[in-house]
Amino acid sequence: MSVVALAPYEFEPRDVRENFPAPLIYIGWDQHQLFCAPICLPLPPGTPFGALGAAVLPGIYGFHPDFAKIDWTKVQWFKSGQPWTPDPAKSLADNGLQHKDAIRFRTPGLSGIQGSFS
Amino acid sequence: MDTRVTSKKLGLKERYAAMTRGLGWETTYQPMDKVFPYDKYEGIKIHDWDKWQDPFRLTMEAYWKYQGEKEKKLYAVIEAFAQNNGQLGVTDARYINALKIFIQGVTPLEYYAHRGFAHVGRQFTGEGARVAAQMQSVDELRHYQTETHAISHYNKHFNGMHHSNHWFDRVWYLSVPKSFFEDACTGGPFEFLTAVSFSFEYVLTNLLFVPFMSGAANNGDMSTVTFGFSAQSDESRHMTLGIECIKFLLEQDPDNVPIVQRWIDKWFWRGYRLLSIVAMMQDYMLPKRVMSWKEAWEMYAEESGGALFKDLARYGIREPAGWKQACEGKAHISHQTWNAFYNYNAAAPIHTWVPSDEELNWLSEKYPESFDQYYRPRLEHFREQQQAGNRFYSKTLPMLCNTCQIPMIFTEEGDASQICYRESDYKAYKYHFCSDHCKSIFDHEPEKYVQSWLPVHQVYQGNCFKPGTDPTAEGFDPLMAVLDFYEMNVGRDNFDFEGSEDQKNFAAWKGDTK
Amino acid sequence: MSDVFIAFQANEESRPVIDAIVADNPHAVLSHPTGLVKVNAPNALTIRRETIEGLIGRSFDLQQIHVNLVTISGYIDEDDDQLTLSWKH
Amino acid sequence: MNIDLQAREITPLRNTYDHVARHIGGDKVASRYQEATFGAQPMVNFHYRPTWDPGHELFDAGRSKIVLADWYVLKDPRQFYYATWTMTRAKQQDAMESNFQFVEQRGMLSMMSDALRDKTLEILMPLRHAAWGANMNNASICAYGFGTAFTAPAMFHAMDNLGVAQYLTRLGLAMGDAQTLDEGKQRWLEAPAWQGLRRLVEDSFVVQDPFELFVAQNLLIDGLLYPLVYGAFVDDHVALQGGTAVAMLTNFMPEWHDESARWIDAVVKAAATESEANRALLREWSRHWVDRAQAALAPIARLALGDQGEAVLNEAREQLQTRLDKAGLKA
Repeated sequence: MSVVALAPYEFEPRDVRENFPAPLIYIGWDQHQLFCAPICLPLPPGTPFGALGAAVLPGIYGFHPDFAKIDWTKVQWFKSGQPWTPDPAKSLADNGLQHKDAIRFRTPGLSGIQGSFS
Repeated sequence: MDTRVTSKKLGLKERYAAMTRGLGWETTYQPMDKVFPYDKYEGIKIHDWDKWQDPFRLTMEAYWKYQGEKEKKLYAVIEAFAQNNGQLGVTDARYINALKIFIQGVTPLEYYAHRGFAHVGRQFTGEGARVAAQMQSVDELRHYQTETHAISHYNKHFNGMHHSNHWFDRVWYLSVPKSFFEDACTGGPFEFLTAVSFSFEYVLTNLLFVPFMSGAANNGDMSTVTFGFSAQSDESRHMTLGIECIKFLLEQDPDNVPIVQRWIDKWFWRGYRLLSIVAMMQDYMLPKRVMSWKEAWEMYAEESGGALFKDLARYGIREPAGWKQACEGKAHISHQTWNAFYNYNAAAPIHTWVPSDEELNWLSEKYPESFDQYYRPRLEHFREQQQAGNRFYSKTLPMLCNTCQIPMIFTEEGDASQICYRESDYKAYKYHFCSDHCKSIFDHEPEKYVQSWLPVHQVYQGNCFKPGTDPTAEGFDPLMAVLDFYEMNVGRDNFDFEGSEDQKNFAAWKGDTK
Repeated sequence: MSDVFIAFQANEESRPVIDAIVADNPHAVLSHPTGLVKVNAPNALTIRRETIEGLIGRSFDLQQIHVNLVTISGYIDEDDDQLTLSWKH
Repeated sequence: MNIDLQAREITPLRNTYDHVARHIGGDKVASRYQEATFGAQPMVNFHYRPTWDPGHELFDAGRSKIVLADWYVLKDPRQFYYATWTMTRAKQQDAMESNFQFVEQRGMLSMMSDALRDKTLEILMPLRHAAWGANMNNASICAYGFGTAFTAPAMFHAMDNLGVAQYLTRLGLAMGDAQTLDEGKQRWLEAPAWQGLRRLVEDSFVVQDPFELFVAQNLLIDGLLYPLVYGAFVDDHVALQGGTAVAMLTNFMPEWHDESARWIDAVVKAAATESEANRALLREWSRHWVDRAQAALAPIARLALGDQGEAVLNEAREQLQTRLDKAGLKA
């Protein structure tokens, strides 16, 4: 479908890749809604995927008592809602991640504060 | 002289017709399409503007008279309130945060409505519709101004209100109401009317005003009660315009029905999302509670909305596409929204807190199906951590819905354990949404929503720092730079209520030294 | 059948209007949410000028109700003598 | 109850909103007009372009050729905000209501001669439509103008114009009936004497620049029309021939015109003061629209005042020129 307008109506999207220093990646931790929403981060495409769990996410999710219990080898990843198996040694780009991709992860056995999914 | 028989006094309807639609004419020196260029392109077909039913036939004489009376009463209360330091009469300084939400997020919408109705009040070809819209335009200006005046006294004594209009154009959560109303104002005149007069004023406005006003009444805030009820008396005129315009559009041509249905679907959902913040205010910010959001939703949306859509069925209009999801959400959205503000309170010029035990119990009682299972444990955990000196503030920006612009806090229908993610591909990029309905709004008009000024993305683009800021400088703190751009007083406008200046001042004024 | 409703600020000026509604609409149900008087009625409800005038002993312009009106639901039909709220179907 | 006065010594943290303070030279106690007006309009970070005007932002100073660093210099000397506006008008309406009662109870309108009555209706009834045109134009100025200081009074003015059209309607109904209004409309649409004015009004409907429209409608068209019609025709001509009642029933109009002229002149003056470019533009617009207005009103002046018409209109133009001079637009 298309917008109905009185005159030509086409604008450059405000969030094209070139407008950012690095591609945006969205990351969510399922069943841990103590963090109200997934997060948004500009991440250099060369960042190794494994650095997420090791370096990026601890500062973000470390507040949660479940975070320290995560076994990163058992984590289930989803990309655009589909199960997905990234290679931790490869970069974000080599794992196929592009500007504005959304990924989320599940941590089996961990279901939030008193099992509340928070 | 006696040849002039005094003519029969005209009735209200005829008199009003002479006072309004009798004034217009078909232009001939300039083509009508050039004089009224904007009310055709949306595809709405109008065959006979004379079928427009004027809602409440107020002439300017009567308008001035009754509105003047209302204003006299209202300003007497506002003045007395200020003279007597009425702010001391509120239940608790936490209550003031409801007013902060109001002046930051609602008052600017009155302003947009004012300008939007001036626009359609100029552009509709039908004179009756123009006059109704113009009257609403000037009413909405009234609301902007009376709210600004009534809250002015609070602004002198509490934080979080002093730069409300500046924040409205910049601060992350205020892009939700801002984008809502700009979406309506940038649509065509008929969409604007369907969005604002019908979907918002008629279907949802009771959910905005009644919770705020009864909340104010229960929490000792006479000033707000008075401006609220006074504004609401105009609102009933506006609601009448809303329902008359829908009826008019639907009766003019069957081809209008699917267009109007799509607008109702869109604007019901956008309005519902906008009201998340009211839901949160109602369940969390009122020290003395009136009714829960869920109860208000049942009373004002489910009951009267149900009656309305049953009635409109004869035109082939069904209830809005998101109706069922909205009704399901009544058990969740206030808790989910409060959590967003609790998380991001470092970047929001209001205060949040963990409710007291008594308040938590009230929420458990009002939300037996959701609160204990999903929401109470994390609030108690937050409290525990806070007491241990570890108050949680999220410092990483959230992912936003590209349509409603709310952080992606909402869960799947029927599964409150799972955040709802939806996405669309449009040209080279992905766009993300909090729900099926926000996605379908985008899919219908992608050219519009690729323009969304998403605050999170704008920060990352470097557009939310003051000129001269150097993000490469050593020790650069992006959050502080953004708060500087917002012109927030860090430590006074934001952070937890516990320990805030508002809390201390209020206690001192009340002579409460504990 | 659905309810229509109308609500006024609970104050002295609204009193005769409410009393007139109650007198003219035996099926109307009153409630008192904070600060308000709300009148619900199945399907339709009428406010009559004459009844109000009988109660206050002077003339009354129906448009005066605007000063204290808070909210309504239903379609409006209004002339100099009466104001009716109704659902048509 | 024991009131501890000590505890009630409360010092405010601030005097007004920051978006008001920056327009009044810092954090001072602000007037109601200032709080109601300054900084009210959203200014930046607009999300979507209007589908009805993709070439502009929703609020866009670029819709006018007038350039101002700060559109809030266009202050209203009357300091109208909604409450003062509506209470002022309510008071005027009270007076008008008394006038209507006075005139109607004494049957004053039926004491007028048929000729005078006919002449009065011939001139005043078509003007319902001119006032309605002014209403549309002021709604435009409010919708597409920039900055609340400029746009809010324009909406009040639009409603005032509607009030004028409705007072004229009420006058027509008091002097005649629904047909009286129809005859007036017929003249507006067809009578040769009125076509110049109708053309002028219709041409103003398609003016895109809100400031040009403001100058054309409020300063120049109405600046000539009101003195001619309500001053020369009603007050000096009709009233003196036994039509005092007509002057009473249109009393609002000249009073309102004088009051609102202060606002209009102040706005023009402030814009002209900002730059020579603005001043030149305003001069050009003034010249263009005043010539057209005078030409359009000439046949109506003749119709209303006969041979004196031309002289009276010239005099009105001279008075208007004095206003323009004071506003800094000396030719």
